[in-house]
Amino acid sequence: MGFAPTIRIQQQPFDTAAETALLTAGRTDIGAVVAFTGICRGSETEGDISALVLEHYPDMAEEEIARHVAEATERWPLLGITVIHRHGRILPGEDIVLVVTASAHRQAAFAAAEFLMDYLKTRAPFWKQVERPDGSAWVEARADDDAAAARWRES
Amino acid sequence: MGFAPTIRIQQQPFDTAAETALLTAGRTDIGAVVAFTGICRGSETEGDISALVLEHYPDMAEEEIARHVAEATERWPLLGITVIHRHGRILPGEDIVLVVTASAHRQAAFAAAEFLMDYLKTRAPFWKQVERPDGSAWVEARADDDAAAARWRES
Amino acid sequence: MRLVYFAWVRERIGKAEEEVDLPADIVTVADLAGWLTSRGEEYAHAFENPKVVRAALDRVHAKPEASLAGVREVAFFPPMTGG
Amino acid sequence: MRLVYFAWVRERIGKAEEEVDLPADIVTVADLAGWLTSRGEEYAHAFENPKVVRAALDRVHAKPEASLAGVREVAFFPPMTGG
Repeated sequence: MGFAPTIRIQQQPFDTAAETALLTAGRTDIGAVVAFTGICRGSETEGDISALVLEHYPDMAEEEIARHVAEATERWPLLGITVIHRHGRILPGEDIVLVVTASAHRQAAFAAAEFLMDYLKTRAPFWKQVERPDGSAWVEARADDDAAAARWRES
Repeated sequence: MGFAPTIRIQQQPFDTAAETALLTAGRTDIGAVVAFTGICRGSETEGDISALVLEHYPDMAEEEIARHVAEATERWPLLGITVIHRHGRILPGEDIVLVVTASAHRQAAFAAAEFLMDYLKTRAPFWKQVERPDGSAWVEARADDDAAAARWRES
Repeated sequence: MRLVYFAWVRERIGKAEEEVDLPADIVTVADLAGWLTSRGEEYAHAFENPKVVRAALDRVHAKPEASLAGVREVAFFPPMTGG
Repeated sequence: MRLVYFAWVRERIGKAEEEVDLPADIVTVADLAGWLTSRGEEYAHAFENPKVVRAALDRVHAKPEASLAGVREVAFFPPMTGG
Protein backbone atom coordinates (compact mmCIF):
# COMPACT_ATOMS: atom_id res chain seq x y z
CA MET A 1 0.00 0.00 0.00
CA GLY A 2 1.19 3.53 -0.69
CA PHE A 3 0.34 4.92 2.74
CA ALA A 4 0.91 4.07 6.38
CA PRO A 5 -2.33 3.01 8.06
CA THR A 6 -2.98 4.05 11.65
CA ILE A 7 -3.87 1.15 13.95
CA ARG A 8 -4.19 1.73 17.67
CA ILE A 9 -5.56 -0.24 20.58
CA GLN A 10 -5.98 1.94 23.60
CA GLN A 11 -7.88 2.40 26.84
CA GLN A 12 -8.40 6.15 26.55
CA PRO A 13 -11.06 7.80 24.37
CA PHE A 14 -10.25 8.89 20.84
CA ASP A 15 -11.17 11.99 18.84
CA THR A 16 -12.94 11.01 15.62
CA ALA A 17 -12.65 14.52 14.15
CA ALA A 18 -8.94 14.79 14.84
CA GLU A 19 -8.25 11.32 13.43
CA THR A 20 -10.23 12.06 10.29
CA ALA A 21 -8.50 15.42 9.86
CA LEU A 22 -5.10 13.71 10.16
CA LEU A 23 -6.04 11.34 7.37
CA THR A 24 -6.98 14.07 4.90
CA ALA A 25 -4.80 17.04 5.93
CA GLY A 26 -2.98 18.68 3.04
CA ARG A 27 -4.20 16.14 0.47
CA THR A 28 -6.17 16.74 -2.70
CA ASP A 29 -6.31 13.17 -4.00
CA ILE A 30 -9.01 12.04 -1.55
CA GLY A 31 -12.59 12.39 -2.78
CA ALA A 32 -14.44 10.34 -0.17
CA VAL A 33 -14.03 9.68 3.54
CA VAL A 34 -16.17 7.27 5.53
CA ALA A 35 -15.89 7.42 9.32
CA PHE A 36 -17.63 4.69 11.31
CA THR A 37 -17.95 5.11 15.06
CA GLY A 38 -19.23 2.32 17.30
CA ILE A 39 -20.74 3.62 20.53
CA CYS A 40 -21.66 1.95 23.83
CA ARG A 41 -25.44 1.96 24.13
CA GLY A 42 -27.29 2.44 27.42
CA SER A 43 -29.75 -0.37 26.92
CA GLU A 44 -30.44 -3.45 24.85
CA THR A 45 -33.40 -5.75 24.51
CA GLU A 46 -32.06 -7.56 27.60
CA GLY A 47 -32.23 -4.39 29.72
CA ASP A 48 -30.18 -1.44 30.88
CA ILE A 49 -26.41 -1.39 30.52
CA SER A 50 -24.18 0.19 33.19
CA ALA A 51 -20.97 -0.29 31.21
CA LEU A 52 -19.14 -2.52 28.76
CA VAL A 53 -15.83 -4.05 29.78
CA LEU A 54 -13.68 -5.06 26.82
CA GLU A 55 -11.01 -7.70 27.30
CA HIS A 56 -8.52 -8.24 24.49
CA TYR A 57 -5.48 -10.26 23.45
CA PRO A 58 -3.05 -7.37 23.05
CA ASP A 59 -0.40 -8.58 20.61
CA MET A 60 -2.77 -10.58 18.48
CA ALA A 61 -5.35 -7.78 18.30
CA GLU A 62 -2.91 -5.41 16.65
CA GLU A 63 -1.56 -8.05 14.26
CA GLU A 64 -5.03 -9.31 13.34
CA ILE A 65 -6.31 -5.81 12.59
CA ALA A 66 -3.16 -5.11 10.54
CA ARG A 67 -3.83 -8.25 8.47
CA HIS A 68 -7.35 -7.09 7.64
CA VAL A 69 -6.20 -3.55 6.91
CA ALA A 70 -3.66 -5.00 4.49
CA GLU A 71 -6.38 -7.11 2.88
CA ALA A 72 -8.62 -4.06 2.51
CA THR A 73 -5.86 -2.14 0.73
CA GLU A 74 -5.45 -5.05 -1.68
CA ARG A 75 -9.15 -5.23 -2.43
CA TRP A 76 -9.92 -1.53 -2.83
CA PRO A 77 -7.97 1.51 -4.09
CA LEU A 78 -7.66 3.19 -0.70
CA LEU A 79 -5.72 6.32 0.19
CA GLY A 80 -5.88 6.08 3.96
CA ILE A 81 -7.13 3.88 6.81
CA THR A 82 -7.39 4.50 10.53
CA VAL A 83 -8.59 1.84 12.97
CA ILE A 84 -8.76 2.55 16.69
CA HIS A 85 -10.26 0.06 19.14
CA ARG A 86 -10.64 0.75 22.84
CA HIS A 87 -10.42 -1.78 25.64
CA GLY A 88 -11.26 -1.62 29.33
CA ARG A 89 -14.41 -0.17 30.88
CA ILE A 90 -16.56 1.95 28.57
CA LEU A 91 -19.67 3.83 29.67
CA PRO A 92 -22.91 4.30 27.69
CA GLY A 93 -22.51 7.10 25.17
CA GLU A 94 -18.74 6.61 24.92
CA ASP A 95 -17.07 5.55 21.69
CA ILE A 96 -15.72 1.98 21.39
CA VAL A 97 -14.27 1.72 17.92
CA LEU A 98 -13.38 3.98 15.00
CA VAL A 99 -12.79 2.99 11.38
CA VAL A 100 -11.96 5.72 8.87
CA THR A 101 -11.34 4.95 5.21
CA ALA A 102 -10.35 7.38 2.47
CA SER A 103 -10.41 6.89 -1.29
CA ALA A 104 -10.83 8.82 -4.53
CA HIS A 105 -14.43 7.55 -4.82
CA ARG A 106 -17.13 6.66 -2.35
CA GLN A 107 -17.69 3.01 -3.27
CA ALA A 108 -14.21 1.91 -2.14
CA ALA A 109 -14.40 3.95 1.06
CA PHE A 110 -17.81 2.52 2.01
CA ALA A 111 -16.92 -1.07 1.11
CA ALA A 112 -13.62 -1.03 2.99
CA ALA A 113 -15.18 0.49 6.12
CA GLU A 114 -17.91 -2.15 6.16
CA PHE A 115 -15.40 -4.93 5.49
CA LEU A 116 -13.19 -3.79 8.36
CA MET A 117 -16.11 -3.48 10.78
CA ASP A 118 -17.45 -6.91 9.84
CA TYR A 119 -14.02 -8.40 10.54
CA LEU A 120 -13.47 -6.48 13.75
CA LYS A 121 -16.78 -7.88 14.99
CA THR A 122 -15.96 -11.50 14.24
CA ARG A 123 -12.16 -11.91 14.01
CA ALA A 124 -10.47 -9.29 16.18
CA PRO A 125 -9.65 -10.80 19.60
CA PHE A 126 -11.87 -8.63 21.79
CA TRP A 127 -14.56 -9.86 24.17
CA LYS A 128 -17.29 -7.69 25.61
CA GLN A 129 -18.68 -8.15 29.07
CA VAL A 130 -21.83 -6.19 29.79
CA GLU A 131 -22.38 -4.79 33.26
CA ARG A 132 -26.04 -4.51 34.16
CA PRO A 133 -27.58 -3.26 37.39
CA ASP A 134 -28.14 -6.92 38.39
CA GLY A 135 -24.75 -8.36 37.43
CA SER A 136 -22.47 -8.86 34.47
CA ALA A 137 -22.39 -11.31 31.57
CA TRP A 138 -20.27 -12.01 28.52
CA VAL A 139 -21.82 -10.79 25.29
CA GLU A 140 -22.66 -13.66 22.95
CA ALA A 141 -21.46 -13.59 19.37
CA ARG A 142 -24.22 -12.73 16.91
CA ALA A 143 -25.02 -15.04 14.03
CA ASP A 144 -25.73 -12.06 11.78
CA ASP A 145 -22.23 -10.73 12.44
CA ASP A 146 -20.80 -14.05 11.24
CA ALA A 147 -23.01 -13.85 8.16
CA ALA A 148 -21.89 -10.26 7.52
CA ALA A 149 -18.24 -11.29 7.65
CA ALA A 150 -18.83 -14.37 5.48
CA ARG A 151 -20.23 -12.35 2.57
CA TRP A 152 -16.77 -10.91 1.86
CA ARG A 153 -15.52 -14.44 1.12
CA GLU A 154 -18.11 -15.02 -1.59
CA SER A 155 -17.27 -12.16 -3.90
CA MET B 1 -39.78 9.12 11.95
CA GLY B 2 -39.11 9.77 15.61
CA PHE B 3 -36.46 12.43 15.06
CA ALA B 4 -35.98 15.64 13.10
CA PRO B 5 -33.41 15.18 10.35
CA THR B 6 -31.04 18.02 9.54
CA ILE B 7 -31.01 19.00 5.86
CA ARG B 8 -29.08 22.04 4.74
CA ILE B 9 -27.97 23.43 1.42
CA GLN B 10 -25.38 26.12 1.88
CA GLN B 11 -22.49 27.91 0.25
CA GLN B 12 -20.24 28.02 3.33
CA PRO B 13 -18.15 25.09 4.57
CA PHE B 14 -19.52 22.74 7.23
CA ASP B 15 -17.94 21.13 10.27
CA THR B 16 -18.29 17.35 10.10
CA ALA B 17 -17.23 16.85 13.70
CA ALA B 18 -19.69 19.42 15.06
CA GLU B 19 -22.55 18.01 12.96
CA THR B 20 -21.82 14.46 14.11
CA ALA B 21 -21.57 15.57 17.74
CA LEU B 22 -24.95 17.30 17.44
CA LEU B 23 -26.50 14.07 16.23
CA THR B 24 -25.28 11.97 19.16
CA ALA B 25 -25.05 14.48 22.04
CA GLY B 26 -26.67 13.27 25.24
CA ARG B 27 -28.00 10.06 23.69
CA THR B 28 -27.33 6.49 24.72
CA ASP B 29 -29.59 4.72 22.20
CA ILE B 30 -27.18 5.18 19.28
CA GLY B 31 -24.69 2.35 18.74
CA ALA B 32 -23.36 3.23 15.30
CA VAL B 33 -22.65 6.43 13.40
CA VAL B 34 -21.51 6.58 9.79
CA ALA B 35 -20.23 9.93 8.50
CA PHE B 36 -19.57 10.24 4.77
CA THR B 37 -17.71 13.29 3.51
CA GLY B 38 -17.35 14.03 -0.19
CA ILE B 39 -14.31 16.16 -0.97
CA CYS B 40 -13.24 18.15 -4.03
CA ARG B 41 -10.19 16.47 -5.54
CA GLY B 42 -7.32 18.33 -7.14
CA SER B 43 -7.07 16.14 -10.21
CA GLU B 44 -8.91 13.51 -12.22
CA THR B 45 -7.95 11.31 -15.11
CA GLU B 46 -8.79 14.28 -17.36
CA GLY B 47 -6.22 16.52 -15.62
CA ASP B 48 -5.84 19.05 -12.84
CA ILE B 49 -8.84 20.72 -11.26
CA SER B 50 -8.73 24.39 -10.20
CA ALA B 51 -12.18 24.31 -8.60
CA LEU B 52 -15.66 22.84 -8.81
CA VAL B 53 -18.62 25.15 -9.27
CA LEU B 54 -21.91 23.62 -8.13
CA GLU B 55 -25.16 24.94 -9.54
CA HIS B 56 -28.40 23.80 -7.93
CA TYR B 57 -32.18 24.16 -8.09
CA PRO B 58 -32.68 25.59 -4.62
CA ASP B 59 -36.24 24.71 -3.66
CA MET B 60 -36.26 21.35 -5.36
CA ALA B 61 -32.89 20.34 -3.90
CA GLU B 62 -34.12 20.63 -0.36
CA GLU B 63 -37.44 18.90 -1.12
CA GLU B 64 -35.77 16.09 -3.08
CA ILE B 65 -33.26 15.40 -0.32
CA ALA B 66 -36.08 15.43 2.24
CA ARG B 67 -37.96 12.82 0.18
CA HIS B 68 -34.96 10.50 0.19
CA VAL B 69 -34.28 11.08 3.87
CA ALA B 70 -37.90 10.12 4.58
CA GLU B 71 -37.51 7.00 2.44
CA ALA B 72 -34.32 6.05 4.32
CA THR B 73 -36.10 6.32 7.65
CA GLU B 74 -38.84 4.02 6.35
CA ARG B 75 -36.35 1.44 5.10
CA TRP B 76 -33.98 1.34 8.09
CA PRO B 77 -34.38 1.82 11.85
CA LEU B 78 -32.48 5.09 12.03
CA LEU B 79 -32.04 7.38 15.03
CA GLY B 80 -30.62 10.43 13.25
CA ILE B 81 -29.75 11.79 9.81
CA THR B 82 -27.83 14.87 8.74
CA VAL B 83 -27.38 15.83 5.09
CA ILE B 84 -25.49 18.98 4.12
CA HIS B 85 -24.73 19.83 0.50
CA ARG B 86 -22.70 22.85 -0.53
CA HIS B 87 -23.15 24.88 -3.71
CA GLY B 88 -21.05 27.56 -5.35
CA ARG B 89 -17.29 27.46 -5.92
CA ILE B 90 -15.40 24.77 -4.02
CA LEU B 91 -11.62 24.39 -4.05
CA PRO B 92 -9.62 21.14 -4.06
CA GLY B 93 -9.40 19.72 -0.56
CA GLU B 94 -12.67 21.38 0.53
CA ASP B 95 -15.71 19.37 1.56
CA ILE B 96 -18.69 19.21 -0.82
CA VAL B 97 -21.24 17.01 0.89
CA LEU B 98 -21.83 15.41 4.28
CA VAL B 99 -24.15 12.52 5.12
CA VAL B 100 -24.31 11.31 8.72
CA THR B 101 -26.54 8.43 9.77
CA ALA B 102 -27.07 7.06 13.27
CA SER B 103 -28.67 3.80 14.34
CA ALA B 104 -28.55 1.20 17.09
CA HIS B 105 -26.54 -1.14 14.81
CA ARG B 106 -24.02 -0.62 12.08
CA GLN B 107 -25.83 -2.29 9.17
CA ALA B 108 -28.65 0.27 9.11
CA ALA B 109 -26.26 3.20 9.46
CA PHE B 110 -24.02 1.99 6.62
CA ALA B 111 -26.90 1.09 4.30
CA ALA B 112 -28.72 4.38 4.82
CA ALA B 113 -25.57 6.45 4.26
CA GLU B 114 -24.82 4.61 1.00
CA PHE B 115 -28.43 4.89 -0.13
CA LEU B 116 -28.49 8.63 0.51
CA MET B 117 -25.18 9.19 -1.28
CA ASP B 118 -26.28 7.13 -4.28
CA TYR B 119 -29.43 9.25 -4.53
CA LEU B 120 -27.65 12.55 -4.00
CA LYS B 121 -25.39 11.64 -6.91
CA THR B 122 -28.18 10.81 -9.33
CA ARG B 123 -31.39 12.52 -8.17
CA ALA B 124 -30.53 15.65 -6.21
CA PRO B 125 -30.67 18.69 -8.55
CA PHE B 126 -27.02 19.73 -8.43
CA TRP B 127 -24.71 20.13 -11.41
CA LYS B 128 -20.95 20.29 -11.18
CA GLN B 129 -18.82 22.39 -13.47
CA VAL B 130 -15.12 21.67 -13.29
CA GLU B 131 -12.68 24.52 -13.71
CA ARG B 132 -9.38 23.43 -15.21
CA PRO B 133 -6.33 25.53 -16.04
CA ASP B 134 -7.44 25.46 -19.70
CA GLY B 135 -11.14 26.17 -19.27
CA SER B 136 -14.26 24.81 -17.64
CA ALA B 137 -16.68 22.00 -18.48
CA TRP B 138 -19.82 20.43 -17.09
CA VAL B 139 -19.19 17.14 -15.34
CA GLU B 140 -20.90 14.24 -17.11
CA ALA B 141 -23.12 11.87 -15.16
CA ARG B 142 -21.46 8.53 -14.49
CA ALA B 143 -23.13 5.32 -15.56
CA ASP B 144 -21.87 3.58 -12.42
CA ASP B 145 -23.64 6.18 -10.28
CA ASP B 146 -26.91 5.34 -12.04
CA ALA B 147 -26.25 1.64 -11.46
CA ALA B 148 -25.49 2.31 -7.79
CA ALA B 149 -28.79 4.14 -7.35
CA ALA B 150 -30.73 1.50 -9.29
CA ARG B 151 -29.72 -1.33 -6.95
CA TRP B 152 -31.87 0.13 -4.16
CA ARG B 153 -34.95 -0.42 -6.34
CA GLU B 154 -34.30 -4.13 -6.71
CA SER B 155 -34.33 -5.18 -3.07
CA MET C 1 -46.36 28.60 -16.97
CA ARG C 2 -42.91 29.22 -15.54
CA LEU C 3 -39.95 27.46 -17.13
CA VAL C 4 -36.58 27.18 -15.38
CA TYR C 5 -33.33 25.88 -16.86
CA PHE C 6 -30.14 24.65 -15.24
CA ALA C 7 -26.51 23.90 -16.12
CA TRP C 8 -25.82 23.49 -19.84
CA VAL C 9 -29.52 23.57 -20.71
CA ARG C 10 -29.58 27.06 -19.18
CA GLU C 11 -26.35 28.03 -20.98
CA ARG C 12 -27.56 26.83 -24.38
CA ILE C 13 -30.95 28.50 -24.08
CA GLY C 14 -29.26 31.63 -22.77
CA LYS C 15 -31.62 32.30 -19.89
CA ALA C 16 -32.34 30.83 -16.48
CA GLU C 17 -36.13 31.20 -16.57
CA GLU C 18 -39.06 32.51 -18.55
CA GLU C 19 -42.86 32.63 -18.57
CA VAL C 20 -44.67 30.98 -21.48
CA ASP C 21 -48.27 30.56 -22.64
CA LEU C 22 -48.66 27.06 -24.01
CA PRO C 23 -50.78 26.10 -27.02
CA ALA C 24 -53.67 23.86 -26.03
CA ASP C 25 -52.19 20.81 -27.74
CA ILE C 26 -49.09 20.79 -25.46
CA VAL C 27 -50.10 18.17 -22.92
CA THR C 28 -46.96 16.35 -21.75
CA VAL C 29 -43.36 17.11 -20.84
CA ALA C 30 -42.28 15.67 -24.20
CA ASP C 31 -44.77 17.91 -26.01
CA LEU C 32 -43.32 20.92 -24.23
CA ALA C 33 -39.72 19.96 -25.07
CA GLY C 34 -40.72 19.53 -28.71
CA TRP C 35 -42.55 22.88 -28.79
CA LEU C 36 -39.54 24.64 -27.23
CA THR C 37 -37.24 23.04 -29.83
CA SER C 38 -39.26 24.77 -32.54
CA ARG C 39 -38.80 28.20 -30.96
CA GLY C 40 -35.23 28.81 -32.10
CA GLU C 41 -31.82 27.34 -32.56
CA GLU C 42 -30.78 27.98 -28.94
CA TYR C 43 -33.67 25.73 -27.85
CA ALA C 44 -32.92 23.24 -30.61
CA HIS C 45 -29.34 23.09 -29.33
CA ALA C 46 -30.47 22.51 -25.73
CA PHE C 47 -32.85 19.72 -26.77
CA GLU C 48 -30.76 18.29 -29.61
CA ASN C 49 -30.54 15.01 -27.69
CA PRO C 50 -33.91 15.09 -25.92
CA LYS C 51 -33.29 11.82 -24.06
CA VAL C 52 -30.55 13.33 -21.91
CA VAL C 53 -32.57 16.37 -20.82
CA ARG C 54 -34.43 15.68 -17.58
CA ALA C 55 -37.50 17.48 -16.30
CA ALA C 56 -39.16 18.27 -13.01
CA LEU C 57 -42.77 19.39 -12.55
CA ASP C 58 -43.29 21.67 -9.58
CA ARG C 59 -39.93 20.45 -8.21
CA VAL C 60 -40.59 16.72 -8.56
CA HIS C 61 -38.76 14.56 -11.14
CA ALA C 62 -41.06 13.74 -14.08
CA LYS C 63 -40.93 11.49 -17.14
CA PRO C 64 -41.46 12.67 -20.73
CA GLU C 65 -45.02 11.32 -20.75
CA ALA C 66 -46.01 13.14 -17.54
CA SER C 67 -48.98 15.50 -17.87
CA LEU C 68 -48.54 19.22 -17.48
CA ALA C 69 -52.10 19.68 -16.20
CA GLY C 70 -52.13 22.03 -13.20
CA VAL C 71 -48.36 22.45 -13.22
CA ARG C 72 -46.96 25.91 -12.43
CA GLU C 73 -43.20 25.39 -12.83
CA VAL C 74 -41.39 23.12 -15.26
CA ALA C 75 -37.61 22.66 -14.98
CA PHE C 76 -35.31 21.26 -17.66
CA PHE C 77 -31.76 20.20 -16.85
CA PRO C 78 -29.00 17.67 -17.66
CA PRO C 79 -28.47 14.47 -15.67
CA MET C 80 -27.57 15.44 -12.13
CA THR C 81 -23.98 15.34 -10.89
CA GLY C 82 -24.23 16.33 -7.23
CA GLY C 83 -22.96 14.51 -4.18
CA MET D 1 4.43 -24.30 25.52
CA ARG D 2 2.63 -21.22 26.72
CA LEU D 3 -1.15 -21.29 26.97
CA VAL D 4 -3.24 -18.14 27.29
CA TYR D 5 -6.96 -17.91 28.00
CA PHE D 6 -9.45 -15.10 27.49
CA ALA D 7 -12.96 -14.09 28.56
CA TRP D 8 -15.10 -16.90 29.96
CA VAL D 9 -12.52 -19.54 29.01
CA ARG D 10 -10.10 -17.69 31.32
CA GLU D 11 -12.74 -17.35 34.04
CA ARG D 12 -13.69 -21.03 33.96
CA ILE D 13 -10.10 -22.27 33.99
CA GLY D 14 -9.30 -19.77 36.72
CA LYS D 15 -6.07 -18.45 35.23
CA ALA D 16 -5.01 -16.22 32.35
CA GLU D 17 -1.94 -18.22 31.31
CA GLU D 18 0.28 -21.17 32.11
CA GLU D 19 3.25 -23.13 30.81
CA VAL D 20 2.71 -26.80 29.94
CA ASP D 21 4.83 -29.71 28.71
CA LEU D 22 2.80 -31.64 26.20
CA PRO D 23 2.82 -35.44 25.84
CA ALA D 24 4.25 -36.50 22.49
CA ASP D 25 0.87 -37.67 21.17
CA ILE D 26 -0.66 -34.19 21.38
CA VAL D 27 -0.30 -33.02 17.78
CA THR D 28 -3.23 -30.72 16.95
CA VAL D 29 -5.26 -27.96 18.56
CA ALA D 30 -8.10 -30.44 19.08
CA ASP D 31 -5.68 -32.87 20.77
CA LEU D 32 -4.58 -30.10 23.12
CA ALA D 33 -8.16 -29.12 23.97
CA GLY D 34 -8.96 -32.76 24.71
CA TRP D 35 -5.86 -33.18 26.86
CA LEU D 36 -6.68 -30.03 28.83
CA THR D 37 -10.24 -31.28 29.38
CA SER D 38 -8.80 -34.31 31.19
CA ARG D 39 -6.79 -32.14 33.58
CA GLY D 40 -9.63 -31.14 35.90
CA GLU D 41 -13.19 -30.00 36.11
CA GLU D 42 -12.32 -26.31 35.56
CA TYR D 43 -10.87 -27.28 32.17
CA ALA D 44 -13.74 -29.64 31.47
CA HIS D 45 -16.10 -26.73 32.15
CA ALA D 46 -14.20 -24.41 29.80
CA PHE D 47 -14.21 -27.00 27.01
CA GLU D 48 -17.62 -28.55 27.72
CA ASN D 49 -18.77 -27.41 24.27
CA PRO D 50 -15.47 -27.63 22.38
CA LYS D 51 -16.96 -26.34 19.13
CA VAL D 52 -17.50 -22.86 20.56
CA VAL D 53 -13.96 -22.48 21.91
CA ARG D 54 -11.67 -20.82 19.34
CA ALA D 55 -7.91 -21.05 19.19
CA ALA D 56 -4.98 -19.02 17.93
CA LEU D 57 -1.45 -20.31 17.33
CA ASP D 58 1.23 -17.71 17.86
CA ARG D 59 -1.47 -15.03 17.51
CA VAL D 60 -3.05 -16.30 14.28
CA HIS D 61 -6.51 -17.88 14.18
CA ALA D 62 -6.28 -21.68 13.85
CA LYS D 63 -8.68 -24.55 13.22
CA PRO D 64 -8.97 -27.63 15.49
CA GLU D 65 -6.97 -29.74 13.05
CA ALA D 66 -4.06 -27.26 12.92
CA SER D 67 -0.67 -28.68 13.92
CA LEU D 68 1.07 -27.47 17.08
CA ALA D 69 4.53 -28.19 15.62
CA GLY D 70 6.88 -25.30 16.38
CA VAL D 71 4.18 -23.27 18.11
CA ARG D 72 5.17 -21.29 21.20
CA GLU D 73 1.88 -19.76 22.31
CA VAL D 74 -1.61 -21.23 22.06
CA ALA D 75 -4.63 -19.10 22.96
CA PHE D 76 -8.13 -20.39 23.71
CA PHE D 77 -11.09 -18.04 23.80
CA PRO D 78 -14.83 -17.75 23.04
CA PRO D 79 -16.16 -16.34 19.76
CA MET D 80 -15.05 -12.74 19.48
CA THR D 81 -17.40 -9.87 20.23
CA GLY D 82 -15.36 -6.76 19.50
CA GLY D 83 -16.13 -3.84 17.22
